[in-house]
Amino acid sequence: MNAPVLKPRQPKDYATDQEVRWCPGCGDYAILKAVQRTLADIAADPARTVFVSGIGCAARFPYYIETYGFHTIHGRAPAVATGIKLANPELDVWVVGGDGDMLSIGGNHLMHALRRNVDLTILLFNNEIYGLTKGQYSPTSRIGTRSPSTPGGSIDRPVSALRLALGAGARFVARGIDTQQKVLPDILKRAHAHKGTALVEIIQNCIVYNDGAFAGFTDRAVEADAQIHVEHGAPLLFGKDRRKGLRLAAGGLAIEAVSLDEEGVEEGQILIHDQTNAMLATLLAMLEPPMPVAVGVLFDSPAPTYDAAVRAQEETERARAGTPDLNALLRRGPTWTMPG
Amino acid sequence: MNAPVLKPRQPKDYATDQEVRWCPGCGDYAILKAVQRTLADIAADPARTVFVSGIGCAARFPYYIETYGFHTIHGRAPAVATGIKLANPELDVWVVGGDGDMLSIGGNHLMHALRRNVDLTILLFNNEIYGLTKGQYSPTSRIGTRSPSTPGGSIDRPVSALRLALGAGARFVARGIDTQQKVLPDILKRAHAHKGTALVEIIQNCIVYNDGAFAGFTDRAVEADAQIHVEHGAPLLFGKDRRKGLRLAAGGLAIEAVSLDEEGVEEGQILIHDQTNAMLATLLAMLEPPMPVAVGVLFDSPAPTYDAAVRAQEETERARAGTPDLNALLRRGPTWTMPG
Amino acid sequence: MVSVGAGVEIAEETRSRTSLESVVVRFAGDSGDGIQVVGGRFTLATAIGGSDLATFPDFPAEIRAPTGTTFGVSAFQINFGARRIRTIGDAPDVLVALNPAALKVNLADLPRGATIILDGGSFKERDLKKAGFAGDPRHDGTLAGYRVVDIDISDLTKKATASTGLSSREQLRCKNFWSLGLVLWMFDRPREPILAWLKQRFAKQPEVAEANSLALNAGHALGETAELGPLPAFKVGPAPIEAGLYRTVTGHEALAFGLVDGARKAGLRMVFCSYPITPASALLHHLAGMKAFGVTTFQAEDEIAAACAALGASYAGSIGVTSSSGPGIALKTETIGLAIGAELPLVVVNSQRAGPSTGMPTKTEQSDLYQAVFGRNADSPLVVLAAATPADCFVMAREAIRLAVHHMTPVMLLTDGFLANASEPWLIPDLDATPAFPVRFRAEPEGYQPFARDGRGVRDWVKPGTPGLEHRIGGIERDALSGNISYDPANHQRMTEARWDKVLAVADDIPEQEVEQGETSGRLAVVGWGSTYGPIARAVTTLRDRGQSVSHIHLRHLWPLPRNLGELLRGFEHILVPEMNKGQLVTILRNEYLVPAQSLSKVTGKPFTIHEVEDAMTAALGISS
Amino acid sequence: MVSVGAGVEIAEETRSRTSLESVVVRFAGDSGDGIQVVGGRFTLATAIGGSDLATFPDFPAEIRAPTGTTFGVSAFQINFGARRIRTIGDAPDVLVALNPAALKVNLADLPRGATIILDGGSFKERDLKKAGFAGDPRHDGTLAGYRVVDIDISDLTKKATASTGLSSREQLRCKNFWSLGLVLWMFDRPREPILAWLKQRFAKQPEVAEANSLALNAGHALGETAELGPLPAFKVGPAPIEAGLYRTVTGHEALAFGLVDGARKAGLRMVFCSYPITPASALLHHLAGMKAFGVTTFQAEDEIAAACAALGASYAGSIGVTSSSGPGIALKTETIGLAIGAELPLVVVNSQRAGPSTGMPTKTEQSDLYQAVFGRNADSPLVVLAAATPADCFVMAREAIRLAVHHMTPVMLLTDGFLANASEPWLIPDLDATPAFPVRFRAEPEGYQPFARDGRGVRDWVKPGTPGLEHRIGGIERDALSGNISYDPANHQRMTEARWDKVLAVADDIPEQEVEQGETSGRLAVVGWGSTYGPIARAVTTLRDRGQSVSHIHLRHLWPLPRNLGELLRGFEHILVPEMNKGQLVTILRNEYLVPAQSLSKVTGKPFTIHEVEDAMTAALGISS
Ligand SMILES: Cc1ncc(C[n+]2csc(CCOP(=O)(O)OP(=O)(O)O)c2C)c(N)n1
Ligand SMILES: Cc1ncc(C[n+]2csc(CCOP(=O)(O)OP(=O)(O)O)c2C)c(N)n1
Ligand code: SF4
Ligand code: SF4
Ligand SMILES: [Mg+2]
Ligand SMILES: [Mg+2]
Repeated sequence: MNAPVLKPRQPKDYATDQEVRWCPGCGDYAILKAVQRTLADIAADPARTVFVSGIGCAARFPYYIETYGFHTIHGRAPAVATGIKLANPELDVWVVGGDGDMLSIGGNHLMHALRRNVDLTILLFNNEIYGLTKGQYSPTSRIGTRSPSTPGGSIDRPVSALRLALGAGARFVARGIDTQQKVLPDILKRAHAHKGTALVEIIQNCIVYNDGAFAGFTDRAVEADAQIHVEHGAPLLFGKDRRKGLRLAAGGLAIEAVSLDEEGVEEGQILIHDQTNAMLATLLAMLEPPMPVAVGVLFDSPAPTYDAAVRAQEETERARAGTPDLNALLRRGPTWTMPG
Repeated sequence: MNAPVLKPRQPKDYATDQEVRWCPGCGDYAILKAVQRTLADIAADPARTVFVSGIGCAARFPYYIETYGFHTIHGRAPAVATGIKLANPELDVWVVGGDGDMLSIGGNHLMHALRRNVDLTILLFNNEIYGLTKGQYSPTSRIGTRSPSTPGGSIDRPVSALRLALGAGARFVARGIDTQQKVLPDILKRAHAHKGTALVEIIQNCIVYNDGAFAGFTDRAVEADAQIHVEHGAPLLFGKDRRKGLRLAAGGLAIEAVSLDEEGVEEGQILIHDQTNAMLATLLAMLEPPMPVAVGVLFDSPAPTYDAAVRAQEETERARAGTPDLNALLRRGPTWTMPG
Repeated sequence: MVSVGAGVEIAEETRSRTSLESVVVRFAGDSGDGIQVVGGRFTLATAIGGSDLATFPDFPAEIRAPTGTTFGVSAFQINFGARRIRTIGDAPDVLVALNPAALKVNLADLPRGATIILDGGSFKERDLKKAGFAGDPRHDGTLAGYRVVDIDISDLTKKATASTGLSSREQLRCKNFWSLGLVLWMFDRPREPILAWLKQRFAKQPEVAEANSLALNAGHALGETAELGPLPAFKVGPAPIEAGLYRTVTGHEALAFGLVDGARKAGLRMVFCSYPITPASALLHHLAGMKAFGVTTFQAEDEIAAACAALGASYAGSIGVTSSSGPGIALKTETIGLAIGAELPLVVVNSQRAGPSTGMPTKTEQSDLYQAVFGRNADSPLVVLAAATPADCFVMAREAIRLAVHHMTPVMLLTDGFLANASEPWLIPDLDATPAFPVRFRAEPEGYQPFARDGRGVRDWVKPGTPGLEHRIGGIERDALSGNISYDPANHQRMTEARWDKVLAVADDIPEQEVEQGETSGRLAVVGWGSTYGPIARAVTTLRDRGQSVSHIHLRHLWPLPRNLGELLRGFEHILVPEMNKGQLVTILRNEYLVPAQSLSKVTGKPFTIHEVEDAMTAALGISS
Repeated sequence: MVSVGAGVEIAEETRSRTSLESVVVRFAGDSGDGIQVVGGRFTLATAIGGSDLATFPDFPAEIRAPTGTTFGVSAFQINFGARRIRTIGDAPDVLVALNPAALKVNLADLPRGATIILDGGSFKERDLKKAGFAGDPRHDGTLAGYRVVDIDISDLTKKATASTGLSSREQLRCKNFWSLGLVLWMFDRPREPILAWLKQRFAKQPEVAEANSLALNAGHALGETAELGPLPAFKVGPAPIEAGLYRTVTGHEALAFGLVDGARKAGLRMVFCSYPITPASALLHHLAGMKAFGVTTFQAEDEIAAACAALGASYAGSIGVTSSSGPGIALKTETIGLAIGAELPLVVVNSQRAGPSTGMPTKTEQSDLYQAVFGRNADSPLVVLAAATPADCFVMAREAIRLAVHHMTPVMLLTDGFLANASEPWLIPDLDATPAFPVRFRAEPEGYQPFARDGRGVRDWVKPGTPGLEHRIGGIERDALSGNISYDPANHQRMTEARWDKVLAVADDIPEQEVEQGETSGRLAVVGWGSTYGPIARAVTTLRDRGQSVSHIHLRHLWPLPRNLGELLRGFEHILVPEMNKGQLVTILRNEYLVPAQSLSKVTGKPFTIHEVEDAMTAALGISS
């Protein structure tokens, strides 16, 4: 393994010569910026970095990142990425896709990548809609979503990407928001630093087909009360003056939002975020308005990665077998000689 | 809807003329018996009952049940079953498959059926192995499983069917054990009574390829201490004399097993099972040896079903549109007459 | 005198204008310019005038590209005439370009001599640069040889709408209707139906209706007064088309109507299961709006689930329909195999697009014929149909359901990106005039054998829920009677042949092949399928007009082939098969009939032009073109 | 004198026995009877005797059926002889039936006059009933016309092994070796290697080794002493086969070795990604045991993920290989389309089985040729190869890797359920004697264009990780040089043709078609592919021996076809194409060459017999069979 050449890099070093073709005002632009900033900050070696994606607006991402890139087929990016890591675990592999790509057609591959814990950084752009195919509802769309395929409103209950991921045994889940250019790169850096599958759900505004879907918690006016930024070891506080917080609900196994100004509420009751607690992460993942939406690293508890274990097993095998000699292997077991 | 004809039925009324072709001693026989008993107990109308399955040893099930049956393709039974319910919501649709069928190739369909809450009773026979294809490890196989495809032992972390289902938003999850002929039919009846997708994981011994995989908690000698049978409203007690129980662990977001005979443990601390609490269900689903394995209905919290909502929406539409007249529809909007 | 749907009557004008047999007009502008809207309105005005016509919208591949860029250009083409119109026209005679990018993108398609109507007001330096022009094409010779009508449409629109009190940006949004007004004048088409439509459409925003009307009238007035010097003015008379009530219809609208009518005629609920994909999604959208007609629509988690759910619906006694485009159809093939094995009806609509893989989703191609006929594991015959024109989609969709339910077989119906979006006038059929083809579900338990066959080789369809007919079916080989699992060698041979013969026997239930134009034998047969219908038909007419012995044979039933096709083809010296693929139908014809059919292949994502077909025909005939 | 692998020397016997040119023996019994084990041991003993041979195991479809049932019967057939053996034999000359069910199931295949060795001890009433016999076939005339050797093998086995102290059930388990002993005697085959093997195999259970050895010797002794009256005894001499070191190999073992050798010769790590499915799984199993050889194996969550992971591996610079059977291949087709579009190497192995849908997983068929050549959306050419025999799997697997990596294309390699499990003697190649074909990855940034092509139309392969060559590829149509997304019509035409031509150009890199047997022109060519090789070869030999002008042409490269094939075929009056499908290769030949090739179709899940091919040949020639 060659150590990456560490020279100072700029976000623009990671921009390709391709014209970026998302709709003007699309949240994807902001995410692109945050990723390019992240790559610069970690001084990613373009030669050893690969962006893999499925199909969708989000999935066009690799064409705009000056590294290796593979724009594959709808829903299959985690599977392709797994193969890349099996062939060469030293590559730094990022996977990008939308909510349709990763949770509808590709839900199973995502789940199995998480379960196996392949060392991938997965960015799921959740705009709660199918952008590229012109606005049909997606598995994250809320009930009642009117779309070309649901003119009377959708009726199926949406899935929560992060709750599902935790259910599948994910070891790292985080949530970021497209426009938060201060916060998002830090989350991405944390995801990248995690060995194993790291899933980041990025809330992304589709200005054309689902504009304002997240306004309820992303609007400047409400965000302080409508978001809770979680940090390991810090109390789960939110609100403009951080006078609100989360505490254990009576009976346990649940959390509730309280105001420190309420009668009977004390600072000491406020939960401290523990990123290694899967139950807490699940509860945080499930918070939705009117509860504050959790942003940041909800869960980070590394486990052995699949790709490393595969290689380790192969090494053991090689050590046991000695120099591999195929000619000899063919001749092992019963053979006989014909005199002709 | 015709009311089902209620005449007393026997389990054997639900047996077909087909020779049952599982390996002698396979746990599937016991499950077949329990299902036939269940059908008799609920006096299921064979004409209105459909068993749908994928492919695998488990999936041969429909051939042995004297109702309508459709043995489809690997992993897709939940999707086929969804279509059946869309066509005719009055059919009573059961879905049967193995851990490979439902969690490997079919994981996504299972997840989406659960999310949508289609009114299906899904039986997942978990033998932690691929039986029909002769013994490869499955997504539920434990790390280190030696199988034809993993001669050096498997390295990927298994998925928990029930935890995953809860992550996907399941409204009913339960666990049963093949050999428990007293317990299993009751669980199946509960699952069947639940409106919406009901998932029952049935622990099943594959005598040929994975014999004894569950002996650690199913053997007569250990079962009392190694299983906890949960019942809504009853304390979570287990052990031969029910002197062991589950209580909230310190911090409030976890549970622990305790003995009532221990110092400082009181009956009042023992958790009461609440089948409507998804967090408790998740914690129960995750219990594995040396903790007692949870058996029974872990979660049951009905929500509107997809198929009913679909029909309701169609009814609304029809009511709004009046008598549907396609000839008129074609003539709606701009038209003109050519004199020829 | 022609009368308009809502009872409007339009007086024929009698001014002197250049008479045209047919003309091709293309509107082009930025995605935000409302090109498709005016295209649609112009189409209607043209139709009301009695012309025959064909139209095609050309959306950008991007959802909404930055304003003024070439990849953000949206266009709408119409070919209309006083004769039968078969194609959208090889090249525009008139281009309306609302910004420089629209000019840039479309110029290459424009033959010298064509008329270009420009919004000169949008040719600012920044706009030109965005469009990739080095200089101003109006002044640097780029447009030499064209008839250029350079008007500051932006400015005139603003002036025309100033009275409305709308913002300047909102005023500018009306420039599409200003242009439409001018074009209406050029072709002597009525404004009234459009003014009426605007009122209705913007009933809740009367100021918008007003502004657009003002713009429309202003554009029209400019033509009349011709401040710029005389403008070209044409007259395109009514075409000799059948009498009756007409509407325009796109292929995907027609598909939706045809499927609903088919299900109705079969007496079945339809369960339509799909997963969005370009260009197939529109069918899902149309049907999702038709819930009142006994249609259930289901947006599945992927194409496999969509196909499986549709098959489940058919199993349960509805007609299951699934729809996708090539890559999605690829995912459905395993399920289609199950439908073949279980012998259940299923309709699979493939709106083909350019491939392989994701390919060019917004561009047309007809390269999935191999996939349709051969693209499954094992000996897996099914019925393959293809629609020829937008309106034909209606007929073939109904036909697909008829054959599926009466032969207990999956049917693959091929359309393509062109058919999906193109539109043409449609003589609205009286649905009650076509006979119904109701399905008879078996209900008698007596002697029921799930895989017993009737004389046509077709097994009974049984609805779960029927007492006494409980049975099991599946994907493992089935006993030829009971349907239970059978590994018996002779049974597999018998069942393989039964599946094969059953599909071949569909040939008894479809019309013999007719010759579209020309004699039933001769020097050259041009054999087409799908959306190549238009250019082939027109090219054959042209060569027949030149006295050549050529015929046009168009296949709608691609598998099984019509019984008489082999004999028919053997009557021709040369057989030319134009396809928007590398030669797929030609493979099937050569194999079936050992005739030396030759391929004419085009894979640019665009339909054949008439000239391309003509050239290949003259080459085959050995004459000069 | 022949020498055995481990240095054992065997003296040739010289007793007088009926000499046979070749003979077919089938062992049959309950799944639990250890039939496959004795089949394997007998094969080795036969091979050591210098005979040529072919074998085929016939497992029950059920994992482990109840004892004594017909559907629980396991069988093993061997054809061996003093001449080249090409098939497993049309019908057994000798059947060893260890229980009534085994007799019941196999009787239909047995020609009158054949020898049946029965374990009379297992013909109790209960056993007979379980097997579905009404009476005792030994006494009710059922076996009239056969040479029946009715021995209470159960009892004799127990007696022979009584001294071991094993339980009676364990003793009985040795009856397979008792029978083997008798058959060894019948065919004059050595016991020593088997006794040695037993010692080694049961090193940790010496009493089991001992018991089986005792049984083996007892069976053999019974032959010698012939307590039952004289037993048939034969002599099958050594076959005229090439000198050298041999082993037996099944098709799937050979595949595994060939893939590993191919990757080695290409200088690449192999990443093998699969999802279990019958009969393909064995390849996964073999390779999973070869991790030390630079092989990574990955059991994916489904076939789509397996194909995608393999493609990802190829993208990353390994050779990605994926393997399945028909229904699984159906699921991979979308991904294969991506490989075609991205122009990456990928090897796809299809172990065909009877279909459609789940079909008969354990039965053979070669009905996925359409799927291989045509079974994708769009114009999606790839290379298709097929192995002819178990040993040929080795060669063709290596060839698949060579063509994939040197032409940057997916290669589909077809085998089938028969080849997968059948075995034959294999002259073990010296792997170092075959030249390597190392891949050269591009590393020079200078002038790099991801889709620039060399003279053969092949683009460069670049390993991610290489500095300065960062680039993007994908499934949307790629610019002919940069690989960036392009919707340009001319570019799509160019790229479609480039993909087409690149695959056709593979014909320059494969051998011209040779004639397997016979002249290069004549009255009848029998054209085969895949596992029909054996019966066709033998049938052609027979008819040539009868003086007929017939030739055997066997295709290993199915797409593109060898350059000279058309010319070759045109040299024959008749062309007969036997296939275990409804006629798929015949479609391709008729289309490509317009030759009147005729199909001989068989779809019973079983290979052709020699006679079936012979009969079709004589019919084609118009002579009596
Ligand atoms: C196999 C297949 N099915 C369907 C499609 C069509 N398709 C492309 S992107 C997409 C969904 C896009 O939604 P999402 O993944 O949420 O991405 P977004 O565009 O919103 O970023 C679909 C259905 C396809 N390209 N391939
Ligand atoms: C598309 C497809 N892939 C693979 C298979 C092969 N296959 C049949 S069953 C099975 C898995 C069986 O395991 P499981 O679902 O756990 O059922 P079990 O046999 O253990 O009851 C597999 C891989 C198939 N039939 N079809
Ligand atoms: S459609 Fe939505 S997600 Fe796609 S580029 Fe446009 S704004 Fe972004
Ligand atoms: S293989 Fe296992 S699961 Fe399958 S029938 Fe046999 S014992 Fe049961
Ligand atoms: Mg989205
Ligand atoms: Mg299993």
